[in-house]
Amino acid sequence: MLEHLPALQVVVPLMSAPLIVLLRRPGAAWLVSTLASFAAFAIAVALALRVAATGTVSYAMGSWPPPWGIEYRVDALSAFMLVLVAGVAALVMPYARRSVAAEVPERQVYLFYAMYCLCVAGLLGMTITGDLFNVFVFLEISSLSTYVLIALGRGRRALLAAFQYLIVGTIGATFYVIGIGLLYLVTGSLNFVDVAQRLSGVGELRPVLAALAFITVGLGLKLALFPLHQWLPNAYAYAPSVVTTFLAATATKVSVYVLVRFYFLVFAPSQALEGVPVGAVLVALSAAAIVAMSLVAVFQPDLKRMFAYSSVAQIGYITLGLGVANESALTGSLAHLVNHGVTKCALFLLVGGIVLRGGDTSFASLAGLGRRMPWTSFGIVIAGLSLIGVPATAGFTSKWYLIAGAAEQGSWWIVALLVAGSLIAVAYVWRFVEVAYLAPAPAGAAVHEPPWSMRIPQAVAVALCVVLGLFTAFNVGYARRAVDLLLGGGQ
Amino acid sequence: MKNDLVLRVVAKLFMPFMLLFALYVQFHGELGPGGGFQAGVIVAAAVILYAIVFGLPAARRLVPDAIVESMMAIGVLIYAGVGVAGLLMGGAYLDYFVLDRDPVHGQERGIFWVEVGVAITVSSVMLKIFSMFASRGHDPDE
Amino acid sequence: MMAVLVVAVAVQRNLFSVVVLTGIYSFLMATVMVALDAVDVAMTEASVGAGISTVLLLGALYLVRADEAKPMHRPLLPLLVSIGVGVALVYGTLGLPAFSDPSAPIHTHVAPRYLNDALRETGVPNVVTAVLASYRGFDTLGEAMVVFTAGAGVVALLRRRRRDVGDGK
Amino acid sequence: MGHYSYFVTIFLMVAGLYVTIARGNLVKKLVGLSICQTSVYLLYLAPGKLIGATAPIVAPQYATYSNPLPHVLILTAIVVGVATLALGLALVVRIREAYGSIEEDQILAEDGRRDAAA
Repeated sequence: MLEHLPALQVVVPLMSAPLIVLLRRPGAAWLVSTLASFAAFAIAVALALRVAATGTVSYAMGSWPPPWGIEYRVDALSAFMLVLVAGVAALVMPYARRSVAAEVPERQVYLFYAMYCLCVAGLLGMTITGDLFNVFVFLEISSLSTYVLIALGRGRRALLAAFQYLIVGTIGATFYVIGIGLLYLVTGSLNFVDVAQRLSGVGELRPVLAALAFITVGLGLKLALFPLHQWLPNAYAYAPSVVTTFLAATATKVSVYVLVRFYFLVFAPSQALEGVPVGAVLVALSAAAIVAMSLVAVFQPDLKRMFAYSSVAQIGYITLGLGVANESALTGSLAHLVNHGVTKCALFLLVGGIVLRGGDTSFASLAGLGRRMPWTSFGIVIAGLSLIGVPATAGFTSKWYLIAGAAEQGSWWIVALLVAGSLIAVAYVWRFVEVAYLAPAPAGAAVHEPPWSMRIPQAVAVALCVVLGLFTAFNVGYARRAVDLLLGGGQ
Repeated sequence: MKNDLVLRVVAKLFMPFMLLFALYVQFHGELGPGGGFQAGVIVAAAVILYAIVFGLPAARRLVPDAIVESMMAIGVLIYAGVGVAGLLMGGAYLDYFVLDRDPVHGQERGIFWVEVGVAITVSSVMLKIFSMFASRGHDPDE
Repeated sequence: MMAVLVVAVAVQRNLFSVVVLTGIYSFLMATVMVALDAVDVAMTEASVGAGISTVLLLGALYLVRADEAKPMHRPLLPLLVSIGVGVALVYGTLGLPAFSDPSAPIHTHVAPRYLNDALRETGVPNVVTAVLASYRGFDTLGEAMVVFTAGAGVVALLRRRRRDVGDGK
Repeated sequence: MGHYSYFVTIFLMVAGLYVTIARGNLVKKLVGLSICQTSVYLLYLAPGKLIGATAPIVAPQYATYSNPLPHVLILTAIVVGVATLALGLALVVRIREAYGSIEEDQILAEDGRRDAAA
């Protein structure tokens, strides 16, 4: 059975969704999706170990050899992402039980878990597949389930946020289809590896360039690349806490990952990009994202919205490293995928606890939170330090590599910009500290923390923010190996 | 429309032919155009026609809501189950070669069941979506 | 003909007409698909695009009962974006092989195996069915899942909650 | 014929995209979106056609067939399109019930008023 792990990675969460709809009971739904996400995590870890030991694993669906059939391909890069996605999915589940019960109407709970499983399966499928069109199919599974998950949030603004995301997401997916259509027309193939090989023999570069543009914009819409990010703050702010956590930690990251694969494993080896200033454009957009979105975050009246804007800024750090594209910067980018994923996971888990107890996350209602929810506030501060990039936290390591990468290239303005971004992050994290610890608590407020089932996942996520900062071997080591793969052209 | 005799008779007459045509499309899909998806849509269209002429409650008596919802899940489970069967019989996921001693026959068998799964899911989902929209307007559902 | 229809859809503000025009558009599209030898796709487009989509749009229109308001601002930016996308596509497609060029990569790579061997390998003469259900069967599983997601999602969005029923309509 | 088929496709697609992003009416946006998606189908299907070929259903009397792979991909895309449309319409219905309007401008204005009041 071990050689079938690549298929099971996606099939297990995929099949649990219809199972949940058959069962229809909230408790059973929670149990099935918890088991599925922990199984997916175990499979992801097993796959990562196997890739580390024996190299890239290729799996032919239906025994049809690629490029005729659909290939599943686990290499150092995708194994890394699988562990992140499945790990966050599993971490969130014990927490979800209470949080979802509080935020989603009871009759909808089992459908919520079904959608959650589909979303997890969609993201895992996008990560593991080696087929261009299969990426689109799983992109749509994850997107459609995401729209529903967002719309299940409280209040009518969640509906509008979901609708706007639906429009933007569908345009993004359509652009992606146009992009791979153009690639298909010039290569005749849909398999990542095969397309990359055949592209080097293509004489006519105009369709390839257009494909690059459409794929970049399409995925840019999904990963909230500045200035294509407008859907994100509302979606994150009004979605149920569990959904915000999961999306912030994984969904945008998977789109970044797909873009990385296109840039470094499809376009770069074919030399189709020689002389096209993709890197420079990415760097410019990322720089704008970091400064502008961090500043916007400072002035948000609501904690959840503030972290949403901060996400757009942090995605800027990741794409910045892709634009600089030397070894250190890429290592920083990939490490930041995980580090920021973990940090935002911790933050939104903690914010979800506040929603459960207080229901409101506007700064006005958070006064004196340090006394009412001491652990939660303490956790937000620790994760906030990681967001800033203070030494000995996860955020520090990846930013360090990004700065090193920029310095190697002699782009001192990028170094200055990265530091400036962190300083602005200090400002917005300080706003929370000010409100939670320095403002007086309303009279008669007692200590009221969320239940243990939620505090343990919160504690694990916060601890990871520190552990990944102290022991960098795991995260950076893995990122390194993935970078070798990328710069070596997939060999 | 519920009281229009012509419509009612025509609709009653049409139903069996539409369902028959759906079956034809379903099983002829290997030889000519058609397949599970198209057949599923035709089945759904037949029931939707019934619902429009005789009213939604009548259609609900014909095919109860809970069954439709379960069918959505059962269809995809059949499809994914064919894949698991491939796994259990020693092949890759969705490997139809191993479903029979003769590989080509195994392929035919796999394709047949996969198309059945698609038809069930598509017809029940289309029906469900229609009835969700239709019931939102007037009667409080369930 | 289709271009005229699309312009009509863009200009028309009565949403009912828009839906009917879209249905006609889908039927025309299905006709074009038959001309392009894509009979399976044409059948699906006719039943889904012209059939189910129209029913759904009409059902939704019945529920929302509204016409389109006059646009409040000048849509200059969207116009520029759309034209930019169009120019990018024209630029890209100019480098593609001409219509019906048998030496184009899509006719010489991957597809020939389907056409030559599908009958022998799967026993199914309709190559589209063979590719759909077998060679790329996993895509189709994903497709069935997308349909399932939409069905379950619509239920999640539109099923009345108990207290809504209590409100009585 | 040359590239004529591509240009028709592009015109349809751009028109759909324009309707989607320029119009404030939510139903109209969805219609534009589906036109945009439908035209992309042609981008795949038209190049798959060979003049003189038949539909890809193997029979002894024919020798050349049009390319079946785009057909398969587009079948999937059509299904995805209708799934998106259904979800989008369900959201529109809910939005209409919650806000009493399906014009984006009015809805945003109402949210703005609510914020100002709070």
